[in-house]
Amino acid sequence: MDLLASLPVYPLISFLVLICFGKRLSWKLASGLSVGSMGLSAFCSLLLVAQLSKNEVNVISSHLWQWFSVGNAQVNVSFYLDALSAVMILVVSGVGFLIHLFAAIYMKNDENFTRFMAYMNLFIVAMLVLVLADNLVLLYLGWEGVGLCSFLLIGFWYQEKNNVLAARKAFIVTRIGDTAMAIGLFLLFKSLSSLNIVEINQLAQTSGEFSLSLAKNEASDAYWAALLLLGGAVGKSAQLPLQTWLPDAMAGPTPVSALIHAATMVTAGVYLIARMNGVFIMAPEVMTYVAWLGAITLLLAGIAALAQTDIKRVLAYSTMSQIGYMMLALGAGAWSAGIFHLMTHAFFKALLFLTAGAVILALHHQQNLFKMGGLLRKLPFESALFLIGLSCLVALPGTSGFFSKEEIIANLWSSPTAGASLWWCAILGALLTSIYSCRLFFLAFLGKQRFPKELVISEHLETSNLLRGSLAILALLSLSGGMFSFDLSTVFPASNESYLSPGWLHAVAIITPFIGIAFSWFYFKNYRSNNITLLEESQSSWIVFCRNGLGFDVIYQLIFVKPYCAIAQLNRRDLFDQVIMLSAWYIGIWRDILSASQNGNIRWYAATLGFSLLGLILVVIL
Amino acid sequence: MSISLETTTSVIFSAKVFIVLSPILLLSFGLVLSLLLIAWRRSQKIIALFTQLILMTTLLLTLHLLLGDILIGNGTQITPLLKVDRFSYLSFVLICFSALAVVSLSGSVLKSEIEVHDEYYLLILLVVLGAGILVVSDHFASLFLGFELLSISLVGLVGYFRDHKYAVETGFKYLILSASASSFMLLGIAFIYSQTGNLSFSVSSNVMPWSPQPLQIFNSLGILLFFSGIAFKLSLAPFHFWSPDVYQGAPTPITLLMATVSKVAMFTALIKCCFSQSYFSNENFIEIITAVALLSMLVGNVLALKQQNIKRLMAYSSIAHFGYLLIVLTVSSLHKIEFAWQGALFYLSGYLLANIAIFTVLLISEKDKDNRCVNRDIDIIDWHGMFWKNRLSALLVTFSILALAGIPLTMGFVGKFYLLNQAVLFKSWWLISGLVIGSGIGLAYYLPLIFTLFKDEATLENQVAGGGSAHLLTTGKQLFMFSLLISGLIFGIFPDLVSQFFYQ
Amino acid sequence: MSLLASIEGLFYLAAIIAVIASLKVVTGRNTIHALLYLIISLLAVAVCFYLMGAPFAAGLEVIVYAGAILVLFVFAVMMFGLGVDETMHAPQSKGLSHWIGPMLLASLLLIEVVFVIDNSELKLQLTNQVVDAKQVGILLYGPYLLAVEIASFLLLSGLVVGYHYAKPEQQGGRL
Amino acid sequence: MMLTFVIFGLLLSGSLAWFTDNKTFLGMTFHAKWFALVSVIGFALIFTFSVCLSPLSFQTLQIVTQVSWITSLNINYSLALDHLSITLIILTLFLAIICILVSWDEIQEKSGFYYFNLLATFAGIIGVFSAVDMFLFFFFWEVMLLPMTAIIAIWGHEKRYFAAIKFFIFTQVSSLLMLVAIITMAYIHQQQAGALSFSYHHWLSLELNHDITAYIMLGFFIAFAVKLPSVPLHSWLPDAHTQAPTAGSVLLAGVLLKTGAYGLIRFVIQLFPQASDNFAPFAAILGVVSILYGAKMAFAQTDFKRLVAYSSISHMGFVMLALFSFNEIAYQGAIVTIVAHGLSSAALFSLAGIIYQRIHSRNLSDMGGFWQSAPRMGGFGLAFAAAAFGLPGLANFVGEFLSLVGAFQVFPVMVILAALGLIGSAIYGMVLFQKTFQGNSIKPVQDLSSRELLVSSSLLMMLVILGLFPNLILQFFRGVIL
Amino acid sequence: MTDIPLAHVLILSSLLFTIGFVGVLVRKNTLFMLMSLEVMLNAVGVAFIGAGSVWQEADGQIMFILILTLAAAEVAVGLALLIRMQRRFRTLDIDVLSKMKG
Repeated sequence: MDLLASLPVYPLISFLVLICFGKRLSWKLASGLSVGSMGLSAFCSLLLVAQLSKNEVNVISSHLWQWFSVGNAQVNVSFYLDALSAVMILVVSGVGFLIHLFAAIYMKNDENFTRFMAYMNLFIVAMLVLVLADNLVLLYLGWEGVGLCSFLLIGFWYQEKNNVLAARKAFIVTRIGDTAMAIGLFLLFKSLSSLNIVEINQLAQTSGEFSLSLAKNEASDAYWAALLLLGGAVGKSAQLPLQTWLPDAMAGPTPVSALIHAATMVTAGVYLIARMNGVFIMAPEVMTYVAWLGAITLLLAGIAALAQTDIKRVLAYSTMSQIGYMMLALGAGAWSAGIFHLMTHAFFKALLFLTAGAVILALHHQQNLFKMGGLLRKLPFESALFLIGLSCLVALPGTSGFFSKEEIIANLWSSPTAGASLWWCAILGALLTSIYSCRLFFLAFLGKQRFPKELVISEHLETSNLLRGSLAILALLSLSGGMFSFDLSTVFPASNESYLSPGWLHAVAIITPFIGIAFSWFYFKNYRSNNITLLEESQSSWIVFCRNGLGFDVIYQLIFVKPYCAIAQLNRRDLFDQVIMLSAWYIGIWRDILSASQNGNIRWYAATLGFSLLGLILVVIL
Repeated sequence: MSISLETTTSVIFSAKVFIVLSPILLLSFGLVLSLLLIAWRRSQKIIALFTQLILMTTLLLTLHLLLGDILIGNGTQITPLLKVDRFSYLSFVLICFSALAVVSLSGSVLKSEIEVHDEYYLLILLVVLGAGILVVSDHFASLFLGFELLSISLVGLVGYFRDHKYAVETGFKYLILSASASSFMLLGIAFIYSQTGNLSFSVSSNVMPWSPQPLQIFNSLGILLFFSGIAFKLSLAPFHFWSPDVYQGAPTPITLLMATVSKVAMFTALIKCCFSQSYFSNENFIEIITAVALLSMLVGNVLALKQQNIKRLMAYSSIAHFGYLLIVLTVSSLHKIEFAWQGALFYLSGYLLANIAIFTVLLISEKDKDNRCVNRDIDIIDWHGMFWKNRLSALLVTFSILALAGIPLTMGFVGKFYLLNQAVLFKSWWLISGLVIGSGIGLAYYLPLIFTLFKDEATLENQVAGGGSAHLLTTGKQLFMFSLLISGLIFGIFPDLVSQFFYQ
Repeated sequence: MSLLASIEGLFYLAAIIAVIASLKVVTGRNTIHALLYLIISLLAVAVCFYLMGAPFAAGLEVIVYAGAILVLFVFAVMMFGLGVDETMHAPQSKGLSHWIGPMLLASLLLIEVVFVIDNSELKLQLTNQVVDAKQVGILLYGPYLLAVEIASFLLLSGLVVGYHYAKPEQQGGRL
Repeated sequence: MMLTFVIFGLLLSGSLAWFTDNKTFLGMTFHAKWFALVSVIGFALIFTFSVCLSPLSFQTLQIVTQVSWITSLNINYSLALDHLSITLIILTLFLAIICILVSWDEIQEKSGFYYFNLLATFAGIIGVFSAVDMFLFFFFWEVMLLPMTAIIAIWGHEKRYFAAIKFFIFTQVSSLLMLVAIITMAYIHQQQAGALSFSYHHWLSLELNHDITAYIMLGFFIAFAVKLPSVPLHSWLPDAHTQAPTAGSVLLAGVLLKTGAYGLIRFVIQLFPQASDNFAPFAAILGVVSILYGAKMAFAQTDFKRLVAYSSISHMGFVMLALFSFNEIAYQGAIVTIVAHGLSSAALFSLAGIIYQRIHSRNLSDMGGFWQSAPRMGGFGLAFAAAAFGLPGLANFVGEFLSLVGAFQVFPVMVILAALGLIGSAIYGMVLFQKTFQGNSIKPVQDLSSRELLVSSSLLMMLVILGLFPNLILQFFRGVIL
Repeated sequence: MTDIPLAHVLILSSLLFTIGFVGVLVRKNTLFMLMSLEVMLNAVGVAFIGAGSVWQEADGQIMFILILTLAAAEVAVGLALLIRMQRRFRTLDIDVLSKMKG
């Protein structure tokens, strides 16, 4: 059993054990098992990456068994590791491990602890399958698997109605994207008659009729395939127009938000596009769409983040906008930059979420920013970590976020599929990012303390140390993440890294965050002032509009959900059934008429003799 | 004229004729004997036994003739009036069998009354005689005589229990309606005769020099009137109105008699007439047949829906069944007649078995607690949950109803299969669709009846000896029912056993 | 010719009488009158028979039909004193309202039949050769022998049924 | 010969179970359920082994029994097997065991007669899957109907009589159309080959170029479309499924619907390639409509079983679409879908039965939060719902994926429409699962008993195994030319 | 050769027949119904005799004789029933005999 194949197996085993004997295990055993298995797979992935970088082989693959075969194309259960998936497994298993560690303590007192850990393990399994899959069907398996896990984890506290609804929403919205992706798969198979990722990427380049459009003003298969795949990506990683599920997904426990809705799953869409770069390159228009989608999401999410009151929702929107950056990068053809940002973002966003979780835990599950304040003094350690995270988020020079974001922005200006306008969008996004980050920080950590109760200082020392330890590692990663260098040139085509762009761009890009900070330092004065005891979030309709995610939910409710339910209600008792029953009713009427004619009167009966003769003679005559 | 004269001299006194005709002769002889018997001593037991004896011997004699080779070939003409062939005797076997069943079932009904019932058995014998004449008749005169013999005796039987509340009504309904129907038929015969100049079937009608085209409109008017008389007897829609009332009013065995003997006889006569005159080549006639058949299928089934009284239900369902059966009249050519006969006979025998079975159970359930037969209306509710009390009779009923509905494992299915074959051969898609729709509607009342048998006895009230509890059954009766069940099953699964006998 | 003409004249005359008489039968109130009218129409029909060259049938018509069968009616009427039709005085049967429907139906039927009859180029004429009793007898006791037997059974059954219905209850089984 | 033995053995043991129920012979009391269980398992083993050991390769249709039955019409009692029928028969026998286990405690009164009907139904279904004389086929087709109707009508729920009658009339009328078609084929054979024949193999050699062929094909098609069922002929199904007892629903959804699919494959498509090819677009449209309409109606329901019933309409739509795209991939997909849906819907219905035994209601609004008190049940519920909406890794996914991929080669647009069904299925799956097991718990229910655990886990195991190793089935259906 | 066309005879018979039929339809009195039946049968007889004399055969007359026997039997039965009715219902109104329906 080779190393690569064993990667998802450890979490799987732990999942099975937990789900079967969950009730009987003590906390120590359960957490030990799940975290241990994660550690094991993280270790294995490190080894694998080491192999990959050490010797010259740039691909490791392992074939388990043939799943099924579509026509002549084999669909195997087999894994494939190259630089790209190496980055991903590092992120998944590494960050995953840390978050498991955190979660083991964070969820310790929950009655369904084992079930929680089991889901987390299952998620990791699905995620690893997703990134390691060597064909699109297997990838789809992982894809749906992570969707299911996110559904389960969002609805983990299933007693509350809202969580249930949020979970349903998340699943169904992403499912829409998945369906688009499935259709894309059909199309790819039809035109390339293969489902293996590597083959597809090659065939897409070579086979002529794939890229060139059949007729004038008719799009090519490549165009449609790329578009459909983009649909899948958009659904998973919460980009326009399918972004609405992410903020609600914050209903889940905080580690879940950290792991699934910040670090790993939501970036699967980015991974998919990067994976299928061969197809996307054949469809430049779609690349442009990707870029634009990213940019718009980036801006809208930033604006929405400005108006949030729930700390986790702020982070959710920022996640959305950061993924917007990645999309932008991919659209611009800056593949490696996008992936790089994916990694760094995973680090610091996980850090942010976990820290926020710690804060929330300390505040008796108080998530409202306006009920916080002044935590800097109460929880210095957490606040420091949070600050680090934020600085990465706003890309202060030296932090990991800085490197990745700069690389993205640098590539935009001169990219054939992006261009200057998108560059400006990115800059504007950076500005927004810094502003909402400052607002968040001021509200939560500066200013006067606005919560009534006393904080809980986490009781057991060793557990709290563990918790803090995991946070610290994450902080370290997110600070130093920029130093990691990997070349994805084996995976991606040489992107046009031609810096013909004017020199002042860099300066602007670096300056932008500071402008934002400075602006908010003055604009949010009373958020940080120490003498205002309570702040009321302004209820101006504009703010509320932004807070509710710029009204997308309302529109979708109006356009899709309401009509569907309406039709369903309207036709609950099956139209066709009604029609068929109508005929039965009709026969019933005839039955009544005829049985009325059986009135027992002899003379009438004799008359009917005459009538029937009359009729039959007419039949004869005519 | 000339034909008839030479038949007088040559055929009428030959020994072959006596042998061939022996069943009918035996029957009539037995009739006279039983008259003498009555004159000698009036005892119900004796007369009943004697009647059964006569019927049995007639049955055996007919079977013997059938198995012998005397009936091979296309029939022996006995005077212009009668013509005996295999098929007519086959249906005569069916008639005798069902008459036997009727007689053996009647005992319990008659026991309840005080007087001695000689007329009853006499009349049954007369009915059978009329039926016998009908099936061998080859001439309008004999047909009409048989018809009337049948009707008049039945008039006597349907109102037999004179003090029963329905007796007079039933009798009058049957008398007046059948009399007017038969006068219609006679008028038709008269028209035909005035046109073709002969009253015999087997002289084919298109050899006559007088009428240029074989069947012109006036002649088909005659045929129509004639057919309407028979249709009345077969209670085909739209001549069906009398049948539910008379079925309901008549004593149950007599209802069975009407449902089986008279219908089989009339239908046989109809087939013989049509085939020998080759009416099926007349598109007018085919139109009429199709119209009547469709009407009967639909009307019969629709009327039976939601019908509570079981006798009426049976009446309606029999209307539908003879509608189906009319399909055999639409034969494409003369050499398909064999097949048509086979289908008709098979269907009839399946129908016969089912009816006998159902009416047997009906009779049982008419009995009240102390096993006296009160001649009362049986509604479906009285059969509520029969299965859990009296498994045998419930199974019998279920099976027979399935047979009527034409579900496999039963003869009814095979019969329907024959009919469909016929219809497909003739490409009469109208009839086929009528059959399909009709049996679709039919299920809507057959199934509830079956389900009633299976309902829980828990929800049972107002149920007078609901469907005759088992302990009331004599072993003989049980044996009879069991044999009915088994024979139905066997013939349903191995129809060859019957159809081989039809072919030979 | 004149003789023949007169034969036809007689025929049509008798026919008209028969029709009118039977109309009176159907519409009459008094039972006895109706019966007498019936007898008249039967006699008229007998005349027609004679003119159509069937003297034997005519004779039977007079003897059996008018002489025997209708006498049965008269007996019945006398036994129960059914002088006038009491049902005619039933409230809902006042006036001719309940005649209209049946008349309409019947007349339609008649029209259809007549239409058919003279639309179907019926060239046949009656002949004036007489089919006398001898021929009838030969035929009746030749080929139709069995018919006679069956007819006897028919009469028997009529007898039995009539007896069964008409016998009084009290004297149970005894004849 | 062995097949005949199995069929009639089932019938015989059924009647034995009926007569010996709760009777005591030589000290031991017989119980119909034990009798039925043992005999069914026995026959399943016998069948499996005899197929495995038989020298014939069932790549093509192999006649295993032929006896002359009705000589006057040249009708034979002839059974044949190929991989398709073997697969379906094994599925039937497996589900037969499930059915008996499911109705273990549910059926208390009249159990003897119940098990007789159950086994008779199995016998009929196996006959349908193996008969190659069309008269015989029709015979079994009807025979399987009777006990099924009895099961619905006697042991069903509140509106059982109506449901049973509806079910019976739909099937009967449509199958009469089929009978007419069969007879017409027989006479066409008489015209061409001289002799009347109802044999499937003889019919394959007919050349059908008359215009009437289309109508004959329709006669078959309608009968099978009713059984499948396909919109708009589906409306018997929700009632029947809802009113039937648990085992009845399992049987209906698991196997009875499959006879329709089987008929489409074996008769409509293979007997009338030309006609059905012309008809394919309409059939595909029907399939798509069934998929979408079924999904939508399922979402609208408040009755657990009714919801599942409509979902199976939707799934069978995939089969229809796949079959009529005449494509090997799609054909394989259809096969897998047939088996997978047999398992998953059976699982969901047994779950419904389990819940009904607990709370005596099928209404979703009476359910909720069962996970609290019955986590095992919840887990299985989730798994089965996931199977219903085609989660990869479970059998249904393979089937639907293959069907759609295959059909996409032929009808791209319709497949895109059909793919919307995936969303619809996700919606109703979610509704089903969440309304039952999530939300705040109304009343605690007792968790799965060991027997129920056995049933559910065996079904789930089959689903997972077929989901990960579909080649176990697919290997038999390679290179089928349609 | 008289020239009474057969058509006229037939028309006469159908005329009589119709009259009888009307009688059956409209008269509530059982006795009158029976008489109307007689009229109908008689009409049929006319038709037969006419046909017979066209073909110069005795068959027509024989049929007429048979009809005569039928009429006799019918009348016997009918009057017997009428007696029963009179005894039982004390009326001859046929409409009282409509208990069975549906």
